[in-house]
Amino acid sequence: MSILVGRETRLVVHGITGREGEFHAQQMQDYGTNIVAGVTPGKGGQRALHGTVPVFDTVAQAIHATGANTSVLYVPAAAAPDSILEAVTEGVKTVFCITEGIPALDMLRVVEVVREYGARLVGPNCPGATSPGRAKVGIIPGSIHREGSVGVVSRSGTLTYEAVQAMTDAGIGQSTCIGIGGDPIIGTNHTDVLKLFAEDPETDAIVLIGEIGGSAEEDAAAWAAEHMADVPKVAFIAGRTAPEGKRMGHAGAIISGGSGTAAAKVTALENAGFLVAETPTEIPALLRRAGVS
Amino acid sequence: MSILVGRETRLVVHGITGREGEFHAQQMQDYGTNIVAGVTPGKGGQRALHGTVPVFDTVAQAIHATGANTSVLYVPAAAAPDSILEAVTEGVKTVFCITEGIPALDMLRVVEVVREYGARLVGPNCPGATSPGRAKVGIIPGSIHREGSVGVVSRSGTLTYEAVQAMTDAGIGQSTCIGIGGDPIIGTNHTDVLKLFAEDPETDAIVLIGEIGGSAEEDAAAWAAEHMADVPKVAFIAGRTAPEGKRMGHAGAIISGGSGTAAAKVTALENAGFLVAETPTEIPALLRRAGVS
Amino acid sequence: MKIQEADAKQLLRAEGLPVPPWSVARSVKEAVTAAEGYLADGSGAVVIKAQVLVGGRGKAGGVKLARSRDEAETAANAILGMSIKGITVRKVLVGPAADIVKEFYLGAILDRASRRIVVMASAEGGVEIEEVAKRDPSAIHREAAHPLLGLADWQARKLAFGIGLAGPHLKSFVLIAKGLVSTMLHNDADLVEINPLAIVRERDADGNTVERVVALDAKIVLDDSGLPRHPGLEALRDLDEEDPADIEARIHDLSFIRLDGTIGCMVNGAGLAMTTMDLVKRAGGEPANFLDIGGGARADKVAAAMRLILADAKVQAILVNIFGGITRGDEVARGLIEARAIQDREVPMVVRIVGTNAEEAGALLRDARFETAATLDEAAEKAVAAARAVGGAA
Amino acid sequence: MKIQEADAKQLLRAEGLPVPPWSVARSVKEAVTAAEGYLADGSGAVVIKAQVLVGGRGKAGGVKLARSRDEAETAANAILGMSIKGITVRKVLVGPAADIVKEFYLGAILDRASRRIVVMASAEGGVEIEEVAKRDPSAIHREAAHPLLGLADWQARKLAFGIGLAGPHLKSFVLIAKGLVSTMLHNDADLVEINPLAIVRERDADGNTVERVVALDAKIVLDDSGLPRHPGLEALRDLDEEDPADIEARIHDLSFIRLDGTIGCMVNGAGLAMTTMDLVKRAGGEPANFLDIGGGARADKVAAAMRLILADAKVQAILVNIFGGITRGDEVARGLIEARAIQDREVPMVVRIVGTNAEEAGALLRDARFETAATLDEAAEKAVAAARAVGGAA
Repeated sequence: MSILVGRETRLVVHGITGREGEFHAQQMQDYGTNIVAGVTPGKGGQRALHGTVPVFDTVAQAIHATGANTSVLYVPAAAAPDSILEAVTEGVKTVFCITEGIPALDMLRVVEVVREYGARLVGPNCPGATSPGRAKVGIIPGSIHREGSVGVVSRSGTLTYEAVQAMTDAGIGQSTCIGIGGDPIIGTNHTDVLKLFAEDPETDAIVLIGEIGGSAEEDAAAWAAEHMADVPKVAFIAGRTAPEGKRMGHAGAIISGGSGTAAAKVTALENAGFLVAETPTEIPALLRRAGVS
Repeated sequence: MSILVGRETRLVVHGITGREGEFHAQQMQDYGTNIVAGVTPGKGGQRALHGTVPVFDTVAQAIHATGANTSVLYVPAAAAPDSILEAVTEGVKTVFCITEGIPALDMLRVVEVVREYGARLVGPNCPGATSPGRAKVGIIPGSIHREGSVGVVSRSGTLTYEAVQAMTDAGIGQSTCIGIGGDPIIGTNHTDVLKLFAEDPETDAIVLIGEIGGSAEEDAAAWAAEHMADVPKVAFIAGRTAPEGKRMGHAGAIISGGSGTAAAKVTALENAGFLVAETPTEIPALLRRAGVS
Repeated sequence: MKIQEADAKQLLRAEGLPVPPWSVARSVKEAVTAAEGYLADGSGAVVIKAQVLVGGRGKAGGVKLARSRDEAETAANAILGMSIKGITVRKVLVGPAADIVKEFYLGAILDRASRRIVVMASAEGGVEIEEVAKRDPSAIHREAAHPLLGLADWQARKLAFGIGLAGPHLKSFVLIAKGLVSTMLHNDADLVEINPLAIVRERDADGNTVERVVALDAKIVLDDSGLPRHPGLEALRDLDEEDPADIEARIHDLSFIRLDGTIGCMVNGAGLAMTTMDLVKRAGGEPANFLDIGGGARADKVAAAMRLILADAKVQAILVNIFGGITRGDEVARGLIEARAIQDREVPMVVRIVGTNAEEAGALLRDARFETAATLDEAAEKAVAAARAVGGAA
Repeated sequence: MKIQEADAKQLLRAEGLPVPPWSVARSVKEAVTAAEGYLADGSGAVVIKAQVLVGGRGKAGGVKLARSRDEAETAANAILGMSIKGITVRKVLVGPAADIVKEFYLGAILDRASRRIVVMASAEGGVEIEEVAKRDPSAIHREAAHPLLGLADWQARKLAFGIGLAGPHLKSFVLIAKGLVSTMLHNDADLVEINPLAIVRERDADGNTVERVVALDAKIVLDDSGLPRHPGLEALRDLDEEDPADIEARIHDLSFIRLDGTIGCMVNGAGLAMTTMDLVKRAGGEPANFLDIGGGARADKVAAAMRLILADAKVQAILVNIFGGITRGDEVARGLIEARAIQDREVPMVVRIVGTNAEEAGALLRDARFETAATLDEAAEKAVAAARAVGGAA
């Protein structure tokens, strides 16, 4: 098993005929991901990826013809909210939104509807997820992975690659690596992913990568302390030395209730039983110390 | 037991300081309904019904102070959608909206949010519900009832009174009588009420009163055929001789798919095991014939 | 409330939808002037359409093409003043005749069962959509708009692909379909219909032939309950076509529909009113009207209702059936007595009042020598018998 | 993007919210003219406020009252040109001084954790709301607006009752609170704040004293991602206050924040950029900036980033850290080589490129004699050492 993506993934690529979409679809297919369809309104009937993937005008057609169950979006910011809603309304249960630059208020509405339909949205502005040896959905380079049993969840893109590469170099493989995105409003947060890992029989340890700002890491720590007490847990927080107050307005600072600093997050994670790395390269050693073989 | 209203009802009356609200609140209290609070924004701190009921500015205050669990609305049409949303958002699980004249598109939005909160809305433009001997919520005259075990559900107001009076005169009592309202968009339909009656150990038979238009009665008949096969069922449909096409536009006629005539409804009900009365006064006799003692 | 085609088009245009120009003419002279203008602007022909709220004006000869000033005059002469389903045509819409490439149907309605706004599209436009629905239901494509978000782009696209309206017209269609729902939301409409929505050939500024998607006809039904918050829309009510009785009923907040029979009915509650009509019919009579005086009616409202019934010369007997809840029986009785005191003609009346203050009502009615009945069945039978006696005597 | 008070007030007014009049003056003369106008209209005094995007202008002396033309001139003279937190004041807002009865706080923000717009109100207005939050969290009342419906009347009323603003001002408050959220929705704002919202005493047309609720100050932060669909709002960007580096960074779509250290950093990805800064500090250095070149950066973007870093005279060494995913290492290497070819001054540079096309990048960098590093830790140490060498030499 793995979470969110795996051998059972039947992927539909939104925007497969665009430059980004085509490039990454090819990368995903090369990695072994089962891409069953593409969607580009107005280009239904074409075929993409050297004729291997049929393109449809609508998600409904794609699902009907191919049984697609997962969507990944490489569409412009102005079109992405509509594509997400099309996917979930038509019955797709897992949607990855790679697109960046979507207005936060659009996402506010989108996540509400996604919730109504009982679907899962990862992102927006996220690198996607890879279950090494099974499937990758998004833009994470396939080369950094190694099959294994550590679940990785992160707000960042390249920082995740850094951490995962370090693990792979040290011989520690991953069950699934997920980048949840750093936008203000995202569909899936750290805690949501921890819940999935907790249920996954093939995930034996977790790595949580966070950043300053907000309280998502603190919330995840609290959940893990209660529900993953016996699972080896390692974390890394970026931004220990970043100057405060560069983005948050008055009201934002109130809402976050004083939390959001790197120090607060590190303390919360340590109290919850995480070993917290000082650099991404320390992560493999801490995993070993926590009992990962 | 009974459904929707009963001895466990702790009622908050929205608009208790208005003419209608005060009159009917008094009637309900006289019947024995447990009115715990009134809500009129700006009149918090006053007391209503001869000082027996505290009035609050907000539903939150009313719930906090009195444990209210049911709302009934006697507020103007322009204010009713907001009051319904306040009630369900603050945690009221059952809301009766007596108010008439609410625009249908407002109700479209309201029922969506009511559903999100897992609450039940009866109405709008409905007479309410009475569980004889226990509580009455709304405007149904208390005098027409008799305690018993027949559940009554109806789209109409006075037609229901007619039917219930006939039952009472014939010595047949009711578990709960519910008027669901005849507006285009209502919170609870015939089928919803049948489901509640099916679960109620004190309801042994049902009377369904419908009207021409729409397909709610046909849907209820189909549900009852499957789930209430052994329950005595009597129905009455108003409008057998009403001329067609006086309200419905083209598209409406399409949506209803040819159903909606009295003949179609009577056939559907008979096929589902209902005895269908030709006049409201026939209902008691048909109940006896169906096995009600 | 139904509104006229020209008003519906105005609401669509206010929402940004493409609607070709039109003029409304109340006289042949106005119609001819408008036609001359369009013909002078380069239109090869104009279309002249009767403005009535009933359907079937095309079949009735209420829509004509004219290629010249004289043809326009003849057509306007023929249409203005004609009668369509009992309605006298008092105005026509004049506009340039479209060069139609293909017609579609597009409509949005409030669907009770699903509690959604449903948008429907069909490649078979310009014909009665019920016909299409009966003949080939699969020819109608449907999308339910989210109650809080309206119609999404992807839903509009799905409809477009469904009816084969893709390619260069896809974007226009998406804007029109979304605008249809916005029109509904912004005006509290129950129904907004464009039939036909058409691809038409036009000449652009450079004289080149271009195709675009436009609304050639429009139908809007407004939600009466929404009217109070759209004061501007109340002004679109077409009193020309309203029966004076309908206007009177609306003023007094009575729900009234005139029918063909001889037994006038006055009832509180729509369901009970229909039931009363059913029982009149069952007793061998024919109801002259549906009349619901609503809940809590006072004496003056009852008197107004009585005037409405008596204004119908066909009425030979009156059945009053009141189950008092909010409505107080004695108020109704007083209204009846008041009304009879000033009425022009004598019509037998059977009154049944039960429920709230029924005893007081009974006393008042007995004193005023009204004929009463205890049950609804009895009341219906007595009223039918009374009408027969009058009818026989007449 | 933060916008100036006057622009924020304009957006509130466009939404129908009550905002007293104001003028923006860029010179003492303009300020005096505006002040004279308000004083002549019957205001006993005017308020003159520095228009800067940083907080704390009141404490810095950037807000002054004036009761006469001369006082206004003195005040405008004092404020225009003064420096507040490093920003030179180039314009002032002039308006009639309000006769304040009571001040409140009202703000709406986008709350990440609850994924809602949260509206906050407090009876303690006119002061820093963080202070209130720290001292007495219960003094702040909160309501989360429904994401699809906005703030409901009942929620606005609840806030009003919570802060004791009831009675005659209840309706005004409800409209203002709802308008606050509409302002947010219509402009894609992350934050809309009125502090203070005030009950003020005014004279009506008949000279009677009346009270009303008005927005005396306004703060709006716009969502940068929403700007493309509000072309009019982009014009509100105050270039007066922007560092030329910020403008340059925005043009090239770079995320750049200047800091106080000596090690210039160029990284792809915000998380990795912060981590790189952390490791510079851990190695004993101080980062000169945060700079995220984003995903898929091409050579020209890399060159622009390098110019930005070098424009900072404090920079003594540069650390380039790229983990190629979408970004191709060879493109970055080419950009670095291009940038170095035309740069004015020599600064030691340590480059670490891994991931996509890292090998090609390595070859290019070796040929161009760049100092490279294999790991991030190593790169940080080398950069800090290089800066020390330069700093020691200087």
